[in-house]
Amino acid sequence: MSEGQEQQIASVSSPEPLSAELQEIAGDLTTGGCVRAGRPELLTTPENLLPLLNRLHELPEPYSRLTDLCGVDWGDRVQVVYALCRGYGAEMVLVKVDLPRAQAEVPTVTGLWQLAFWPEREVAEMFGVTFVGHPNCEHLLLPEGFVGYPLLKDYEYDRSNPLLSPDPLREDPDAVLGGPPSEDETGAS
Amino acid sequence: MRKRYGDNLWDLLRILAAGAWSILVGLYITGINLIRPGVCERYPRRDHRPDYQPRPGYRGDFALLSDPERPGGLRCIACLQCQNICPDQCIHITPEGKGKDRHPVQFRIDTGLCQFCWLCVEVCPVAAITMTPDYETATDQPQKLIRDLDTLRERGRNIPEPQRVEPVGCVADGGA
Amino acid sequence: MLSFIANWLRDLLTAWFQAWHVPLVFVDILAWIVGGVAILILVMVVALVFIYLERKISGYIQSRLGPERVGPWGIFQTAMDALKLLQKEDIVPAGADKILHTLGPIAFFVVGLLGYLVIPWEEGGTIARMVDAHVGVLYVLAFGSLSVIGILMGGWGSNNKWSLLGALRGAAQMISYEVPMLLAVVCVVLLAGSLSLSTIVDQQKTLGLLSWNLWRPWLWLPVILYLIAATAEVNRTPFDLPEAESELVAGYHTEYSGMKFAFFFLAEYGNFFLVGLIFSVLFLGGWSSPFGYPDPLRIPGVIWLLGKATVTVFFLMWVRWTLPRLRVDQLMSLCWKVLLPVGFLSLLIAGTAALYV
Amino acid sequence: MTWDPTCVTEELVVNMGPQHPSTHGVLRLILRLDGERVLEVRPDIGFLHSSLEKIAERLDYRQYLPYTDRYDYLCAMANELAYVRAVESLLGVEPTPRCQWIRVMMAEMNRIASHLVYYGALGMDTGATTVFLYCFRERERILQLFEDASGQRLLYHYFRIGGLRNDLPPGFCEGLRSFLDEFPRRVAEYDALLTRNRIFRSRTEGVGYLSPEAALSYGVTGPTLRGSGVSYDLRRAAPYYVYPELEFDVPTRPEGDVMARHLVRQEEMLQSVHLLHQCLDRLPPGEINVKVPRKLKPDPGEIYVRIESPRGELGVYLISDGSEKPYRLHWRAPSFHNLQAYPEMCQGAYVADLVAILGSLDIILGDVDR
Repeated sequence: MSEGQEQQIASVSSPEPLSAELQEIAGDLTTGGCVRAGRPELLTTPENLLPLLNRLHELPEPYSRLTDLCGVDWGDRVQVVYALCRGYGAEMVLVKVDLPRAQAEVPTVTGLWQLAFWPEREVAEMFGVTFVGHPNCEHLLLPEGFVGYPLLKDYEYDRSNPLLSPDPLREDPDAVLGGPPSEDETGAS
Repeated sequence: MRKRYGDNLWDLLRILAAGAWSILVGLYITGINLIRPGVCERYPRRDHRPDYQPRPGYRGDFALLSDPERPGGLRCIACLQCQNICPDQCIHITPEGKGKDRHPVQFRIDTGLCQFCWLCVEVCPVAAITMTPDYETATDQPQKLIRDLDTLRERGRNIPEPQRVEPVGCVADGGA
Repeated sequence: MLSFIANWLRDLLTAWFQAWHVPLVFVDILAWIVGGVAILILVMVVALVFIYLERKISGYIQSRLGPERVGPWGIFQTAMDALKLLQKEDIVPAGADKILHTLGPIAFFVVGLLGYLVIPWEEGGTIARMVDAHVGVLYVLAFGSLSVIGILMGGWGSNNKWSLLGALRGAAQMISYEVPMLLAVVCVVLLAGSLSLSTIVDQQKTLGLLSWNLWRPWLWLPVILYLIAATAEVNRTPFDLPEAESELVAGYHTEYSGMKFAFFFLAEYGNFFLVGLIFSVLFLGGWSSPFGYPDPLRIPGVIWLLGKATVTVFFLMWVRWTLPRLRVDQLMSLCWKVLLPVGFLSLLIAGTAALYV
Repeated sequence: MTWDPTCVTEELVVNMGPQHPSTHGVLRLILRLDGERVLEVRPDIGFLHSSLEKIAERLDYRQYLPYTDRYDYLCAMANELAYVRAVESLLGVEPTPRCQWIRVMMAEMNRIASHLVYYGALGMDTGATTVFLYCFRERERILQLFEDASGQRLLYHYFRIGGLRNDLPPGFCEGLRSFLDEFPRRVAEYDALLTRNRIFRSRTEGVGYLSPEAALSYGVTGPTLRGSGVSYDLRRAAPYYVYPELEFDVPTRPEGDVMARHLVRQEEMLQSVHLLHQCLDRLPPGEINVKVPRKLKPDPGEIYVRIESPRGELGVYLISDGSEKPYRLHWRAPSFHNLQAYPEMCQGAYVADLVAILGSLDIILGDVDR
């Protein structure tokens, strides 16, 4: 049985060591790596990211297809996760780049895959990561002029932000509705 | 890539004939459907069809089931489990009393926020809250979307048996 | 029947006017006004009825019910919609050319009405009789093609890019499809030897159903040609590009609301019915009864004409709710590369037939 | 054609959307037009952004489940499936066999329902309004079955972590079987009415070409990718639940145009019928739920789960920090990535083609914006 079903049931919290193949080709470019639930994960640094991706691309059976790109906020650092697939198959490796919160910069991968354009913009606006070399890194999902990075853990919902119009009914129903509803006002049965 | 029409006469005639035929087939199908009885039915507005019932199990407006033996006349023990599990925080309960006498003095559900996910019904340990098949809840005033204790009690009075589905996995015992 | 009423009215008026020493020219003026108002009312009623029918038929074709809330079977639905449109605010977009924006629907509506003047409602029952006797066909075609001006005015005057696109599409389409339509009509004219619609009907009345132009094999191509070109002329699916709602929002009438929109809408259905009327006149024997001449059933000719036009309109509605829409380049290549050669071919066939049959 | 140098044409910049009849939601396309020709398309998204990923961090695992319905509202079962599978994998829970079969069944029914909406909407986009209603007529029968099972017609909340809301109601299998018996005939009807129609064919053939290389580079998945000739289906490539035991084809077309994607979806509906017949025949009896703790606290860890939703590869990247709430949840939304390839497909298109190509992508804006 192939990669998808199998070992997900096996504990996802107890990683196993990397396979020899990946260890060999990626060892010097990674700062860590493991196999979790049958899926290899490689941890790398921003400088080593592009060389690592290129090396994965040059394997006999290359991890040549980027399928997903997302960010994770770990409090002290921001992580960008690249999910790569092997050929037309579903075998997948996760490449993770740790970035310091203060200076979150990572080279763009838009030169390698067209897919990266939008997800990188999304990660940039949601996590405050700068993708060096991205041709057009303006807001994608959020409105222009939006301040703050909403998917960071310490993001505070800014009530004064006019771009975030809160639902007044939800904020303070009594003020909108004028006190608790009376008998005849509540829904008819 | 685009097809060019009229490149050669024979092709053109063939395309025209096939095209005309496909159009006739289409006309035949719509014609058949014109004669076939329609499948739509009139929207069952309450004032038109008061006896209409949606399909069994439909999750509609809320009700609190009554129990004349208990204080407040309700089964509800105001344990606040529904209030806690509600993903939209649209349930607000003001409990009163201790132990066996605990009951809600106010029970407000803002159906405008509610997404009718059934979690509150599932989590209720005494099967006090339920959803009726009442589907006509649209209104033009937001305050009419808020159900309070009396409305919910009144609705529950007409329900003889709690409308409940079989127990589900996520309310099984065990764990923390 | 119509001419009987008209003559009776005319005699009555003449008698009164003579009694009161009013110049008799006013009788003619009055008659024109009455005729115009009658046509206006007819178009209004026809539009309301056909909008209702269209909704109902599309409903049944699509397994739906169609309108059914207002009145029994929803028959007052369109009337209520018209009332609603009357009440609505008339919005003129900022930056619009107010004059053109207002004139557009009016021009479209008026031009749509004019075609009705030469329709032979029954034997000798044409309002603009003198026009019809000489150039009825030409008149209808000429005014039919004028409606593009209303569309252009509305689309340009709205100051909206979608409207502009729609209007330009409309102009291109209506001018192009004018040509094959003309060729189709000329075939009939060739055979009838007259430009008068009444004469064309007279020629088809003798044997009732059997003498219809529709049954003449050398006119089959013009029949198809006319139906296609006329559908394009009135901008209905598969040729509804000027208002293609999935592409251009609502095309040239995107920015219209209220009464002006109602004018566009009414005129569209007025034009649509006019197509049905002309088709019945050209190919289905117009006011003549399908059972021979004079009508053994003694049903007034106007009823036959309206009935035949309704059947035509029903067919076009059926087509509308079946077919997808063409793309603009395909529309043009269909017109110039297919319909135009076919039109010349049918002209050749009809001419030969006129000579030898 | 001779070109008159004195004739100056002006490029037209048009906003298509966010309120436009055929952008399938609130998508804004900034078009640069030269007459009817499209010079450039720039999609502007985010109008339906609902912070689904942030909401997950504020709710516990169970509470978040109804929200998954809301994000790609045409295939809520597929979203629930992906999420439930991710959480169950984190917890180390395996659903019972019957539950797995029912989940697959529901996902396939939802695939048919979703493709029917696509089918009708493409007809609508090209101007054939009737087929839309016919598709909805058939979809209605699936929705009724869903309503019987889950109590709702669109946003089901039928799957639960560890099982299902309830077992299949009485009469469900019979109803489904009668639907399945009739449905292929209906598909043949749509085929004759729309797909074989000459006008529709000329509107879709050769329009919106996407090469397999570009498709892979853009991360396009699902029927859109298979319409470009790449046979990649997660039900085959990384089968989950009972798919390895089921027999089905992965339809592909090499043309890469709107018609190819259309035919792939049409064929996929029939394949789903085939799958559902097998599910009905082999549905095992037994329990549907496994016991899971009342408070869900998975061990710290992470999981990336992918399933084949009607729109393509739907991924859930779920990180647990050991608390009751997900630490991070990321959706790999198929429509999001598919839409990115849209400008590429629109090169040299007409305005009318834009709509057809967008229809053939089958995007759901809730899925694009999340």
